[in-house]
Amino acid sequence: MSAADPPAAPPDAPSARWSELRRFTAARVALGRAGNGLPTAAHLDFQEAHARARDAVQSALDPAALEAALAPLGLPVLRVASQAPNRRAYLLRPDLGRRLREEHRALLPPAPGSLLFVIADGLCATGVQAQAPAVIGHALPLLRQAGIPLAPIVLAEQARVALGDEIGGAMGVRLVAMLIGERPGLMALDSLGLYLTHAPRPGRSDAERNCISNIRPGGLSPAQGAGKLVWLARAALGQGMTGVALKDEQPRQDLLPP
Amino acid sequence: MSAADPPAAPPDAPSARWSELRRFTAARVALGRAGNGLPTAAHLDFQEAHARARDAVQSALDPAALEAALAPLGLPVLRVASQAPNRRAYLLRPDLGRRLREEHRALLPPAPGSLLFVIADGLCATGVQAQAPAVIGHALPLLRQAGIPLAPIVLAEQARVALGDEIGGAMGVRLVAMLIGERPGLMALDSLGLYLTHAPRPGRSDAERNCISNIRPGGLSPAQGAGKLVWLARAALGQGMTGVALKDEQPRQDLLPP
Amino acid sequence: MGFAQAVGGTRYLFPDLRTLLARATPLRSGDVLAGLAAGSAQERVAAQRELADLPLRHFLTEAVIPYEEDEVTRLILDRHDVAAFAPVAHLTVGGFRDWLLSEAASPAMLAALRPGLTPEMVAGVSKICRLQDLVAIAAKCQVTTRFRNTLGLPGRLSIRLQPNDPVDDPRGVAAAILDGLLLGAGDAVIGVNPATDSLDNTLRLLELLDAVRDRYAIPTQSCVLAHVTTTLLAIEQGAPVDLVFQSIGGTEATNRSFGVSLALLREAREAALGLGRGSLGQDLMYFETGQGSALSAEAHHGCDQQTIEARAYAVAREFPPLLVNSVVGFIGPEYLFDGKQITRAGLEDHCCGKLLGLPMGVDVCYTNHAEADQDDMDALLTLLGVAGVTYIMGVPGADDVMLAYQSSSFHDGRYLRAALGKRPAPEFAAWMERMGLEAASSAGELPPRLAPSLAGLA
Amino acid sequence: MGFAQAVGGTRYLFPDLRTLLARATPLRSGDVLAGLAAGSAQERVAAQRELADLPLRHFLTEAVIPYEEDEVTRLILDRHDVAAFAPVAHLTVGGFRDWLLSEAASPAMLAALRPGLTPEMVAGVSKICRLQDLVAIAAKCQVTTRFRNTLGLPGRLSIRLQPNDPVDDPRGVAAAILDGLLLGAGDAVIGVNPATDSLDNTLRLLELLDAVRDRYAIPTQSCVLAHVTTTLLAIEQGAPVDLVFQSIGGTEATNRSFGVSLALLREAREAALGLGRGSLGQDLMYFETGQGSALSAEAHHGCDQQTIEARAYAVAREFPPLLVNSVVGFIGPEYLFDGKQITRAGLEDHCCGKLLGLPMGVDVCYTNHAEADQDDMDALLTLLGVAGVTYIMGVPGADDVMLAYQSSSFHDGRYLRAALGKRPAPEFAAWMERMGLEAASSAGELPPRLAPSLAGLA
Ligand code: B12
Ligand code: B12
Repeated sequence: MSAADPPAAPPDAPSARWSELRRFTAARVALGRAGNGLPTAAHLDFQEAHARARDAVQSALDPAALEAALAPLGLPVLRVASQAPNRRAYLLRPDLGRRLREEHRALLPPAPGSLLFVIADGLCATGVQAQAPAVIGHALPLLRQAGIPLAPIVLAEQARVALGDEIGGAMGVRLVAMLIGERPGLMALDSLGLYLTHAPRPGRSDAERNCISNIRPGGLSPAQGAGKLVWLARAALGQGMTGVALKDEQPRQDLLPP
Repeated sequence: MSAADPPAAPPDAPSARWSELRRFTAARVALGRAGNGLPTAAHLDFQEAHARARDAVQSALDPAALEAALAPLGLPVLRVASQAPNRRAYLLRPDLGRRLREEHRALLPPAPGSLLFVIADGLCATGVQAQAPAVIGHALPLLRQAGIPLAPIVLAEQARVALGDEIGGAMGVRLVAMLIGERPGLMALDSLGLYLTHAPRPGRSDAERNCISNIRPGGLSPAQGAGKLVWLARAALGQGMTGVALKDEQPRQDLLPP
Repeated sequence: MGFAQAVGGTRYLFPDLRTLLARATPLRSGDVLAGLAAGSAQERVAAQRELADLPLRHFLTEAVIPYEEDEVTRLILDRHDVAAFAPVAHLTVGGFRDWLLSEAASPAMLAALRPGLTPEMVAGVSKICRLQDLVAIAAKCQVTTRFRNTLGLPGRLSIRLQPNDPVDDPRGVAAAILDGLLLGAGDAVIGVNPATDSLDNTLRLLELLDAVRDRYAIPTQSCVLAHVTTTLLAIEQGAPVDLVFQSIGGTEATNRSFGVSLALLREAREAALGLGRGSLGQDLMYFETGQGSALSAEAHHGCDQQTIEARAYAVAREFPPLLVNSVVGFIGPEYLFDGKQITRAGLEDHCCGKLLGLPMGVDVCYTNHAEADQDDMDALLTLLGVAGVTYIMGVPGADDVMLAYQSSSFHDGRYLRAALGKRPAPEFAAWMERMGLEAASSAGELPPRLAPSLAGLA
Repeated sequence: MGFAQAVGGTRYLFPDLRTLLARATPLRSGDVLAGLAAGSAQERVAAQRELADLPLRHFLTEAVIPYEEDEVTRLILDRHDVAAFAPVAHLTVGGFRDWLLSEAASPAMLAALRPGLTPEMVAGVSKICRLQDLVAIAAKCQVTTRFRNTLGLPGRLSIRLQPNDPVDDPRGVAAAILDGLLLGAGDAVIGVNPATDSLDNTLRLLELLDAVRDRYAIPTQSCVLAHVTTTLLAIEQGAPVDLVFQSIGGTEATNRSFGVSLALLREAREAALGLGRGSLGQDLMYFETGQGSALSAEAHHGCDQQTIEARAYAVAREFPPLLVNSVVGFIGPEYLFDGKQITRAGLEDHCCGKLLGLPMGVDVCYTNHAEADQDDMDALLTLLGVAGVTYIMGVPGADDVMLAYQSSSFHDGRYLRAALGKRPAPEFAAWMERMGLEAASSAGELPPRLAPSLAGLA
């Protein structure tokens, strides 16, 4: 059938309610319309969500709580920060968010050949706090099973993705997995991103990492994220690289929501 | 001739050059056009003027220099300030610019029945600095001649027009003449406004004052401003009021540029 | 009674309607200055939600300024037309917004509704509108007025030619007028702000404007924007007064601080009507308004500045005006801090004025102490054009050398007309054609029929 | 050699062309972050004056990034067409601005000029343009492209339907597609950003989109915005790839950080051309760009972000694209701080892209860490509409639940079309008519021919 043909649908079938679409997605579908505009209720919902998301950008890690949550995993936990002195500087100076505070370098022990987890606030700390321990919790047994040695976990504040390069480089690890707060959306104030980089060192480009995104309720579960991570980590160690050339070829069914 | 008739002008007369218009005004006439837009040269002139005018808003009075300039006039000079602590507060809190700093009230001597000059920075101090002494200098002999008693001159910083009400009220004067920096324009960074208020006291409205505006090079000369002021002051004392009901009926020829 | 609404786990209280309206207003410096703004984005949303649920009828029972204290409140309530209100009487503010955006709200419906709307209703609904809503709703409102030409027709955009001079030098004024005419400005009015408020000076300017208009046979009207009391004196003296100008505000006390009252405005209008100078119509009042003037005069009664501004439109529509103009960025950053606030306020004012039936222009402008620049003005200008603004200002090179602020230029008028395919008022467009202005300006010439000598320039 | 210009009594020095361009750029956070912005408004004006006096020819002799170091520079200079450049070869940058605004610069002249212009020339001239100039110039540039429909015709406004889902759930994607179609979006492309970059996932999404398009017989094209290397693999596997998407930047090193090169893009384009899927034309590349990405990758070579952005358009036009899109507010406040900076950048990008001959869309958007809101978007949206933007994004309720940012909504598309009297691409408009979408959406229904079951929703 060519695109110019009339639709194959039964033209005399009953119309479906627009609102039915809401069953299939959390996106803002079937809002109706007031003329061409958004109906008042939907408009005000949006305004409220925006007010909240703006606040979420200001959220901070609670390192003590994180340490407590990580304790059962049995890995040492270290705490560092980037050179961004505060939230405003963090937002406007990503360069500072990518550099380790001088005095924190000495805190980092060598861990050659291992896989390093860095847990970082990124653009919104709420999701990190909730999901990072769960992701690591699911990943650890699988990684240990695969014989991949593990570095101490590093908690990093006011951090950008590339801060993992400096931390991982300093520790001499083979892989760094950066668990970082993605920017908050109107719908999700708690989304975690995971960036995996082979042989990290300052200067790595984003083409040399892989990404697992949207780990959150309504997105990937921590278990799914951990599964993907382990798959990628094994492939990365096998091929000696991460990045565009390393394709995620994990079987697709894992991606589908349960 | 009705408006629908064709213009009376000789339709076969030669066209005048657009640029001729520049002879008659300092306004930005005869700029030409690039399509519908401003030609580049005129556009950049405008941008430069705007950059300068923005700086002018930050200009401050030089009270010492003013005192020196006023010394020959033989009147005592006092210095006060409004409650606006700095320029930004001044711009955003006109209420503070209208209130005298508590501790400065005591500096003000009673001067019942007299005419008080207040010299204030207003929105741009450059013109005040240059023109206020000249205006007062021209006005004094005429005021003395008219037998109008004079209060000490008050210099006021971070001041709005209505600050004169509180100052004048505290001193018990009959008339306050506020010489204040008008907001800077692209063309004139040095324009002085003069606001005359009878029986000043907090709460006077702008309907109860008279205004002489645009005292500056290219506007009214200090002598012309002073002439108008004295005319209005005499009329105000005669009728016992200032404001919308007191019309400036000084003969018109004074207004024409020489 | 009061209002309450919970958002994000906090319950926000609003003791009365005027507080609710103030808290629901998008952020602007003047409301912060007055201590009336919402304390956070969440409080603002709470107020907007509560406002959206408020029945429109409520505005007829709770006045934001007491009836007894304020003649503007009395005007608003006494003039309210219950029959005209009927089609929306069952709606909440939120439902009213939906209705305004809907196809049901046709230009004809909107016109019929006007006497049923109060300023506070339209201010309320504007507070829960996005910019695009303010544009879309305003674009459906058609308001046509007439004096010597026809203003406000669909597809038209008019321009006030504002030829101010720092000393009211007739030659300076005339030169600016010619500049503007050449570039297509002047169909709304040729209107000078006199630097001096003297009667003599006003008379001289009135004569100049009338002579220029007459000699070039321009189908337009002129105005000297003196205080209304001065204009009244000029009328008494037989001066050629087309339009009566006055700045007005939305409370009795604001108007008092401007030296005016409803009675004075009525008197002035009647005096001017007596001159019978309009050829196509007798809409001859010209009002200027602008958010902030009430607060500046401490005459705002605890109301936010946009609500008060809308109330000024009730004053304006009482005296069928030819032109109304919100001078939105004119006063300064204490009321509208930056380009963003000026833009929002300009579109609110335009939309509210149009809903109430006024021939709204907007002075797209800023002062040098505000955080704004030409880019901000281009944005507001374009938005207003799409919203169908009746007219804008035209100032040589955007720089008013007497009032010390930047407004739209003659060039801006050309840009906007070209970008949106709008034309001047029909009578004026035909005159421009006859005069051959387009070819002349591109050749750098004033055409023979626009000879400067006729305006006293030689 | 260097440049110098005095303003306000100070003499400002600019060591080279790239510094001059950077200092002449209107203020934005990214250039401040890079240490390249002018230190004051006066320095900016000085740079603009100096830039305005610079002959356009100079851009052919001084590269902002050395020819030897950068394949994008080589592309720009090697492809420069001296004959096409001739009509403006004698002009300075300032004179070029005047010419662009003039009647002489007709749509046909502008089209013929494209191969003679370099990105740096258009970036330079845009820096001395006001918003209204950027609107007026862009509105004169006509760029038409074709795959399964015709995009960019005068009076048309197209919309990319962006039905993203946080887990690429086919049902979520399909529901968003139906929502968008019902509201008139999708004529530019139905394009999903995959949450996961796996080949399997990409194949599944490609099949879904193709099936939906086919079953509803929509005269449009689809795209999965995976990395180009993934798309290449998909083509190899025989997947129904209409368009090849890739993010690109204006320097070789930026592209390297994105994992691409000119050779790779060429290879991908040829692979897709081989599929021969376009019915009306074979414009099948889809590029996204956006100020800031080069600096973010430390690949900006001391150039300001807008100049680099314009250079990305040289990359884009090398591979005749169906669509190019500046994701202007997408990255964050470190590059464009607030609504004002986003607005300016969006209009610059649109104008520069159009001058270089690209079918420019703009992602009218912001993130929650930027100082912007829906009002800012409404303003930019409207300005772009007046400027004749080829297409905008359409996201359910303006909220992208996967990319976590706010873009234009399907409703915004309707607003803009209605406000400016624009229509969708002709083939798509006819399809909408046939499907009876207008009546259905106002009744709250999906018409029978848009049955959800056909998209796998039941
Ligand atoms: C800003 C302004 C306004 C604002 C004032 C609000 C505010 N908060 O600022 C608004 C728009 C409300 C306004 C209104 C009017 N204005 Co006015 N305004 C100005 C302007 C552009 C700048 C003033 C300035 O820089 N002041 C300096 C700062 C530091 O003072 P401020 O304390 O911050 O502001 C106070 C004064 O500006 C005062 N004020 C403003 N206008 C007027 C007018 C008169 C007659 C008086 C006595 C006081 C006054 O009100 C402010 C608040 O108290 C001047 C032009 C100029 N180049 O100066 C015209 C100007 C002063 N205004 C003028 C006029 C005529 C009026 C109106 C009478 C117009 C009318 N027909 O209704 C009205 C009513 C004024 C009144 N009685 O209240 C004339 C005065 C002519 C004259 N020589 O008498 C001027 C010179 C402009 C003009 N030529 O048209 N104005
Ligand atoms: C912002 C962003 C970008 C920006 C990054 C620039 C910047 N300075 O921020 C731009 C527009 C340039 C971009 C480009 C691309 N992106 Co992107 N991006 C995002 C986004 C929306 C937010 C990221 C975030 O919040 N990071 C957290 C903060 C704290 O980190 P940061 O250090 O400030 O930012 C760094 C990372 O964001 C990283 N980054 C951004 N995108 C990508 C993509 C990949 C594959 C990698 C490894 C890194 C990476 O670059 C930034 C600078 O170092 C995410 C979606 C999401 N919900 O997270 C998609 C996302 C990460 N990007 C994605 C993709 C596919 C791309 C592209 C490959 C698209 C393409 N076909 O070219 C390109 C190229 C990326 C590269 N190799 O550099 C996918 C990744 C899918 C996956 N699972 O692999 C995501 C999940 C969105 C999507 N589904 O389409 N992106």
